[in-house]
Amino acid sequence: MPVLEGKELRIVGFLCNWCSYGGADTAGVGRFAQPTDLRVIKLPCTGRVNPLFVVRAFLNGADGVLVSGCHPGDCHYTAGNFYARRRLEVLRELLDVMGIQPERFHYTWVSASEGQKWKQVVSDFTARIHELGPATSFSSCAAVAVETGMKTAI
Amino acid sequence: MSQHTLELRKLIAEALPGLDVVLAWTSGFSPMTSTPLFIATDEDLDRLDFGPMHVQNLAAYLPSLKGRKVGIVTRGCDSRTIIELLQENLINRDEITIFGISCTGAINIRKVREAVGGEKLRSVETGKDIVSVTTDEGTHTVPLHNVLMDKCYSCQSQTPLIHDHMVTERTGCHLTGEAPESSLDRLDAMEPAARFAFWEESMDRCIRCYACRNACPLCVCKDSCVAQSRDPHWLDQSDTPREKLMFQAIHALHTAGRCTECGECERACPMGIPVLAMKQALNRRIKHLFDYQAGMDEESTPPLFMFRQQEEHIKERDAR
Amino acid sequence: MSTVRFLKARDIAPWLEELSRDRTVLAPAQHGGTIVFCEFDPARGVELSQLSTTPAKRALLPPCETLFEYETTKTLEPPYKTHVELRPTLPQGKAVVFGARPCDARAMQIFDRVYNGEQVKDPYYTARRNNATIVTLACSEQDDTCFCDRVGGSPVDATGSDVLLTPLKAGYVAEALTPKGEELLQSTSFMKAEGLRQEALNARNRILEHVPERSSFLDMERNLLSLFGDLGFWDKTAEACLSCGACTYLCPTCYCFNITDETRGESGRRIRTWDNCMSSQFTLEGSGHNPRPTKAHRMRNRIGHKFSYYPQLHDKTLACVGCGRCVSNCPVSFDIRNAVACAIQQADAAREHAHD
Amino acid sequence: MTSNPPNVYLPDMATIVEVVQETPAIKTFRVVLNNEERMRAFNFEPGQVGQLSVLGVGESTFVINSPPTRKDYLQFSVMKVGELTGRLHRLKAGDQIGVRAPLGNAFPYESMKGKNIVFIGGGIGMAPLRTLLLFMLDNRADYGDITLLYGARSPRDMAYGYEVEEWLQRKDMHTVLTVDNGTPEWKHKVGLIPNILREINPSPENTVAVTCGPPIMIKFTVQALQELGFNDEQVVTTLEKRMKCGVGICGRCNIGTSYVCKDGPVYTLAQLKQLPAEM
Repeated sequence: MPVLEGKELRIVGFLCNWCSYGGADTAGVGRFAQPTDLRVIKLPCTGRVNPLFVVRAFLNGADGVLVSGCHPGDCHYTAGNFYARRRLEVLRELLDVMGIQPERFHYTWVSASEGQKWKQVVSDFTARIHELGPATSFSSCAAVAVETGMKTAI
Repeated sequence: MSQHTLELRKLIAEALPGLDVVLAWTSGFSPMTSTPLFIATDEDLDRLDFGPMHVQNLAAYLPSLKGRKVGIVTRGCDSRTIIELLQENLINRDEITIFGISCTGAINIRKVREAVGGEKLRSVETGKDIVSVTTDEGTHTVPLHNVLMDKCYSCQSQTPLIHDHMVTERTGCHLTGEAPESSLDRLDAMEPAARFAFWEESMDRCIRCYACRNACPLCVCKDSCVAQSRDPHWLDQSDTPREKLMFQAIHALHTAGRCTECGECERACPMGIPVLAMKQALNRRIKHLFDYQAGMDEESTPPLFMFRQQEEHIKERDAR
Repeated sequence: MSTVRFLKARDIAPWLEELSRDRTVLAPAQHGGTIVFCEFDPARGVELSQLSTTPAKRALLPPCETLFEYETTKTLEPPYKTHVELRPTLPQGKAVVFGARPCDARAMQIFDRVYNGEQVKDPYYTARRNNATIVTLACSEQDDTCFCDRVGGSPVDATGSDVLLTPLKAGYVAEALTPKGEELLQSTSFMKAEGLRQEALNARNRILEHVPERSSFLDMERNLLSLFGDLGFWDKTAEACLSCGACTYLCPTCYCFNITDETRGESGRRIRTWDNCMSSQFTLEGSGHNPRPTKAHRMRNRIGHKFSYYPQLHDKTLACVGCGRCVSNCPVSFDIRNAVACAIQQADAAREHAHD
Repeated sequence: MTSNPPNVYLPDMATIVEVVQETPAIKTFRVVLNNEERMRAFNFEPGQVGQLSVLGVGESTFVINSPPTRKDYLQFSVMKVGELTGRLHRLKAGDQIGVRAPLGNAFPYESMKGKNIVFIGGGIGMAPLRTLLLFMLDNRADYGDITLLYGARSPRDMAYGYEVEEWLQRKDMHTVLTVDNGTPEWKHKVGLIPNILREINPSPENTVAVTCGPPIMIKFTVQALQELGFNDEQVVTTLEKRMKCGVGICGRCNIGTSYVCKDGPVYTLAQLKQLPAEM
């Protein structure tokens, strides 16, 4: 798939070191073409994903956030993804009430051998974010205007 | 003074010699306000008062008084906070003496002000089902049901779920019928972009006083809160809606599955920002996903401190 | 003789719009059930019916202000050298503060002694101060939390103002008190009204007649000192305090700030932001040592600063203007008036005891 | 437009010319202002402090511990305790640093002339004393007997080792070293500073004691000095407080009416006793 020339959106991916990062690697080694909007951050485990990482990413201007880890039952640390699943489900509601469309956030499980699945997840999620378009961002507020100094005298 | 209050004073007077301090309420600078009362002597006790205007959740002081023998006057909602604190081992049950009272609803003075169109309040008298409000412009009668604290509409019990002493129970409650529209209802009715804009505008007036945090009985790391930490640097000190909204997200997620919706965060906010709505939304989800409400059972584990291999209510989704 | 003009209530918004063309205009406006001092927005209008929730101080001390921007550049080849460029960002442009109350305006003079003193001049503050014109609205009455009269002010005090507005039927008598004030009153939004000078004075006197006789907090700065060794007193005073910053951030005279660096990549800015002496982090040192470790210490410093330290350093002027915002907005209804009255009483008792 | 006052918040950029690892936790930085004119004109008195900036991290206060009589560079010693000091410790010669100095008051070195001086320094508290000590040694004839009692937790925590050796050799001063925990190689005293001070038993006659160290050490040292007959005017100390603006505005370093950044950091015990107990 070609790069979306100049039209990339900002998608942040939090990937666990043991499964999904490996899966992404497998997809790369297999030369599966994927969209390039995703910026990957490697973490030891989805259990390390503080849901606030996701919130921070959105507030800093991400258009989509993807979390991917080992399949339930396959966690390298036994239970990290079980905790993550609960937290990330709850997170969806917070995003929603904050006015960040929950569809912009997705979590999934991809193992190190699932290069093809990884390609599918990235392609589907990127397509979804492109359908949604850029996320709502902060406009310049009165406070900002005051803070940056009074208007230059004419 | 009500019979109820007299009985409460008598109960406390009997127990006071064995306690370091008893937490209760008294009136603030006007009868429309209340302030926590720390009772150590009989003279302090003479100032105790209780009614629909006495609003603070006194359990917020308990963690900081750990190690002392503390008595606490407790309504149903406050008892949920105490239970949650016990669940998390933040306080010791044997150090606390609970004086239970049955509550008929607490008034949200901000709603009273709204109900009379923002006119300057002179006095507020509570009747059985109504509040009689005198303002600069005249006297208004407002149904009590419309001006209660948000938590009253999701009240689980008028009387505390745990107690050591109990003032004779009262029946009857100011709750009659459906809850009026809440901030969360209003947010639910909005499009996501409007919701985002709502928060941006609200956060624009946030002064970052952290009253929401400091009034929260479950925010127990106040003095080393990430809000002011440089390492990790979760928040920029810039006074922008972005950073201030981020703090609210931090507060909501740090109390997810623990928050009993006592509403102190929102009540304490001097800028009238409906910060409780975020926590209510999370609680709604947690109730649905895990069939759990915080502060109901001393023995249960908060849902985000545990997991099940098969989650009955979690449905995995596709990326598309 | 200073200029006197009349401003019809309905001419306020057009006048502020006119001023907004070449100045920043700050005025109180409704904002989600509170009244906030913010940049004038015709859509929001102006709210003058009650004392604003936030004070006017942000005109001179914004909640967040950039001191300078910095940028680090590194040479890519040996000898590797770093170069740091600093760009100060002094505020420019004129501002008008409309609808400050006498307490707000008086508070600005309290800042002046610190930020524009003989020894130190804060360049950011002085730039804003020199370019700001303060239009103050005299209060028609005191709220139950007001106590300006007990700290040296009054509901109609003109201290620190450039223009004083006195409410009369359907509008305001505007009196210029300084050359900056004179300049503003040249606008065609005002009507000529030299004859209303006396009427405005009468109106203000009627307001003053309603100010109750009550004990003053003036001249207590030395008496209070005797209480500063009694931490037990402060413990009791502060027991319900949540250590939040509602009181300090809403206080028109609280001026403490923090300085932090906020960086993105190789560049960033050094900012100063309002800070709160009631927070334990305020004085916490890198080593973990904290000179004001409990809320009792911090309450002592807060009350001490306003009613003893500042007046000792600055001609007995209290660093409290009695606006009552800290009282009406405190989540636990802490009443600084009671606390100070108790402190004075206790200090007097201690002194008498010492004399016995 | 009126002319702007000088910007008290804007640091001078400076280059670190040398870094000395004093102890495992203390490094000394020798810095030169980039603006040659400003460096030449730089004047200060012993005891004054400066704010060091690492841009992006922040600022913190340190005493200028080189004496005004030696002006090739300005020297600051930094103990690693927090975020900023941690970052400072990672800097090397050639790196850039911001300096706002001099700030605060100085030791009363004029009124100390003709008097005997007892220096009592604990740990990093030796840094401000070093300034005054070197200044006095450079103006040796102006002062009476000079005694130095310098203590640290262990021998390896003793800063300025290269100078301490010289001080021990000097005939015109009396140097006593002590550590809390000795080692077999340690040839000096072992014991807490206040106790060693009692052993030395300096006469309060025409003497000023200058002390600096951690709060707990100061507390007991002051007690010992009082036992030895020193009055409150004869005890001088220099304080450390969390500071931001450095010019008496921002309001966090005050002890009652006194702003440590501007009215301090040097106080006599008599002055401190007039202020609330918020050390």
